[in-house]
Amino acid sequence: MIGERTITQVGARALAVSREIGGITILFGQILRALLPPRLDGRELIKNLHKMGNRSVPIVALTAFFAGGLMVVQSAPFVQRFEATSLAGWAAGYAVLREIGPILIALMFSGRVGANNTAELGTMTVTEQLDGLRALAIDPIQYLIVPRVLAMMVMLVCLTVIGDLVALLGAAAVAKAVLGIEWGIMYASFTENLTPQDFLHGVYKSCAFGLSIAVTSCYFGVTVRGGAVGVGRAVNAAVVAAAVSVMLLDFFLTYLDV
Amino acid sequence: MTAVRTWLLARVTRVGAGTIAAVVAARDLWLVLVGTIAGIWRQYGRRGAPRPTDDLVEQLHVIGNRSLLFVAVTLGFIGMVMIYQACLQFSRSIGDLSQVGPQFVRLIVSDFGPTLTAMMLATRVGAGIAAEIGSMKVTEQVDALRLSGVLPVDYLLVPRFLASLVMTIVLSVIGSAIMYGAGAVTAYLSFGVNPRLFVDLGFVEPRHVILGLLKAAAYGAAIPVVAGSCGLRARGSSEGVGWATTAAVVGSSFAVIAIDFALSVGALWLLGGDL
Amino acid sequence: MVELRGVSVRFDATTVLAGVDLSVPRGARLGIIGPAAAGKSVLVKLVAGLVAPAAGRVLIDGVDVTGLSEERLAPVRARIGMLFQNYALYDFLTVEGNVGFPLVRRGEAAEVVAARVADRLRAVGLAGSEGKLPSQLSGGMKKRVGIARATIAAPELVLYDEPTAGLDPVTTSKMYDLLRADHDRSGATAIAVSSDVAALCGFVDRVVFVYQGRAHYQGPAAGLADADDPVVRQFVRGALDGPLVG
Amino acid sequence: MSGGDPGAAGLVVFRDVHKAFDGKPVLRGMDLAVGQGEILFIIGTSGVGKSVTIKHLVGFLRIDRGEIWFDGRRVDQLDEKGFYAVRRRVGMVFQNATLFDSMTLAENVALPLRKHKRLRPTAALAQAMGRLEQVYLTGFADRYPAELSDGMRKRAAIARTLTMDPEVVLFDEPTTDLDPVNARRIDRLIRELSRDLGVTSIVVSHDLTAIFTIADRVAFLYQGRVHALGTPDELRRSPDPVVQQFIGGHATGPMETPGF
Repeated sequence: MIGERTITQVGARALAVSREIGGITILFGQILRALLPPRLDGRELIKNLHKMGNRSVPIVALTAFFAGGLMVVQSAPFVQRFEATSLAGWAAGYAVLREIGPILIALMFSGRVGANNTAELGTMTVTEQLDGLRALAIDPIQYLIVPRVLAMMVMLVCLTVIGDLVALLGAAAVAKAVLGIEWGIMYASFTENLTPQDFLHGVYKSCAFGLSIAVTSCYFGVTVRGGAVGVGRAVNAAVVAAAVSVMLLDFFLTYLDV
Repeated sequence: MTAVRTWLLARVTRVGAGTIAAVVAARDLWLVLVGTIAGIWRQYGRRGAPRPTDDLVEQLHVIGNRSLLFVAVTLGFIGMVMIYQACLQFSRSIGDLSQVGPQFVRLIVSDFGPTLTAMMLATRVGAGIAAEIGSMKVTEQVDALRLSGVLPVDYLLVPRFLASLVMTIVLSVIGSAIMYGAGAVTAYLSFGVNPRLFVDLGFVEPRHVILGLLKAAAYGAAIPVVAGSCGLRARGSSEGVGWATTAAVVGSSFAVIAIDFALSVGALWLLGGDL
Repeated sequence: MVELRGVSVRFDATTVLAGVDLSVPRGARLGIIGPAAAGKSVLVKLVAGLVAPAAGRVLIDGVDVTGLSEERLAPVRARIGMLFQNYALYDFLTVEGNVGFPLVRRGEAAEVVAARVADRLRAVGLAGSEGKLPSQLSGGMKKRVGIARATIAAPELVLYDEPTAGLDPVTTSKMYDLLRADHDRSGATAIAVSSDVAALCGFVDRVVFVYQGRAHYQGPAAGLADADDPVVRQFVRGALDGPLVG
Repeated sequence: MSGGDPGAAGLVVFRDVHKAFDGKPVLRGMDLAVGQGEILFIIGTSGVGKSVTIKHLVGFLRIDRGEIWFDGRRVDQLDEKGFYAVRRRVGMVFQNATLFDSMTLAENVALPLRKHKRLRPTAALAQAMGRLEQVYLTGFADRYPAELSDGMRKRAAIARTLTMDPEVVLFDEPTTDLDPVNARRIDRLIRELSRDLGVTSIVVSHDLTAIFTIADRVAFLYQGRVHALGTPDELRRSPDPVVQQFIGGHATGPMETPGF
């Protein structure tokens, strides 16, 4: 039995979600408008590029290494059963470059950089630093948000490229350690089976992931209410929204691509 | 020369500081894990001890029921995408799509289902636990608990730990099923693979199921411990809570990947090609 | 009742307190004043065992409580109540749940708890707010709920960390009226930290001036503006010129 | 409505301002005019709408009904962009200073110079140092806000606001929760702004010492309206029991205290 209360709850939830989607869309529009004419605060951009990029290289590299290795482990039964060592390189490279790599790296990036960005903006919001900017007649969107969004897009693409290389390295290392496949064979397997399209597919996805992570994390940051508790909740909401949007975008981009 | 030396010194100092921080974090994790297990014993092991069943039920609801939709949506979409990509590749290289379903379900059961579910829970549940406990820490609510003679780990972490352990397993099963179902629909609609061919559990052996459940249990235990220790380490005010929540997302996501890697390699080593 | 002997506290590399000696007899009301970040809040948290000293001893009723485990501290803490600076109300519990929490965790019967909660809420003038959540209360109301929770278990010692921060003069003096009435009735020892020196001195009978990590000055609360210590005099009067650093 | 030009009545004019939050009225027909160069204190109990009042002037909150005039122009109907012009002339110092955590004091103060006066970073920093000197913070230019006391942060925030050469500065509880010495330091600064730079100050406060030391006029806000208005001496002599209770800080009296 579905009670009246359940329906009310579902309705309220749906309303809340659509309000948030609407808010994110509006923020996206404001960001686009702030880019015309492009008056960028160069200092903020460089600072954010440095901070966001540098900080996430280790965690992204580790994630990518494990992801590459895992794919080899998962394909091991095939490889051993059919003695198709060349398949190992293909499976690893393919899964890593096109799907697992970009998604896992985007999720880690959302946790490391996106969440951090939400926390930072959220803290600025609850301590009225954003109003402080407005009181100085400085537009927070132009000054704070736009550089962050650009930095996050650029950095996720860079990190995905780095991550792809590390993941292939991880795949080769695990193949050598677990399956005893020589480096050379793996390398040959990669070059034979992987096309630039596989690589590009992952990279252009990561561009879209970066944009959606950036906009959602900024949105939840600037809409924080209610002090320290609010900041925690906002970060939580931001990573959840980023995960959903990454999965949805992945779905649509995969179908559009072919 | 001096420039090089200063640079080197700075590097070494940074590595040293990083190592110390890592050791402190590891010690905290260990203490929280031990404390939680001791807390379970204190509350559920001894006869006559107060058992906060209300808290446990509430956490089961928060961690389980409230994550259901999120897990279902994300795993459904990723299932569709993975099958689409796999079918595309199989049709290009081998041309035989009958093997996609049976192989895919083996992978879901032993790895993708629990791992991707846990990755999602690491963001939702991990961040949630850290945000809650972290904001209680910085608003002195944890101190108020201590002053009332309540151990924060017992009161805050034990119910979340138990709930996460149970619910990660349950959600992994549900998530796997949804992923498989979504994959079957995609294979049928996009590549015309007969669902009867696709839904074939022939390759799934009990050991795959055991491995999957084992992984789910390990993730379910790791997420609240990582997130809880981050929350309890929060200091300052809102930026402290932000830090704790961020650290929890990264820490618990990474824990999932590391555990997955360790258990997968371990299983492969134990079982060889039969994994 | 409370005695600190050469207590030092360090957070990471910064020394907050460096050798504080302090003695509070039973039934006394002590005020702690001093410049911002002088370690006033840390001092009350030391007494409650919430902060561990790097050196020195904390004695409560002659018993050394330094370095006791949380479980061993519990019986000591059962005799202490504390109003936290940010109220520290449990945001997931109602006013009733918050006030009754210390009793519930001690396993008191529900009727006893309910009766005590009603009694305490009446005493702080909040009867009828039992079902509200902390987020629905004003700052002054939260502080009073905090006081009700701190005093529900009839503590022998109550610690107040900034009981009037952010309140206007009228509300401030209402708050101290309430504390005065409460302590006159219960006879409990009080230690209060506040940056509103004038208002605080109407409640406490002695003050400690914490300055540069030490208990720089101790004396009666009355006539503080004419104290023989020049730093205290400058601080209390709010004079711009003088020996006070920071 | 009434005839005549409301802007003539003062530099800043609030006329019949109403504001409610979630259906709960806070301001109920507030009228207030602030003259050029004066230090006007808005006082009253917590939750009476003091901060709300000044936030309307710079567009952080929107009034429900009424008019707000600044320098002969009506501002309450402006959009966010229109308010940027007002904010260049009306500075605001927030209760918790709102310095940017990631910048040193000097960088904080230099930010508006870089953004509005298009100064090069080095020139902006040099000017910022001058402003910091004005608020007695010369030695702390390279510190981060987290390393300083509340009082210092508030002074730095005042310096940052001054870089815009504002005609009006709004202070939201500038001395609340500061120790007596730091509170008097802020008082001295506000006085100097008015005396040396001719700045109009609107100060929201319930610090009685500050009111009786530096205020030119005091507006006592009660029940959503300006209940009493006059110089500190006039207020002290006021026969009104509510005013007497507030400025005496008495616990008992006819006054309603929604914040308690």
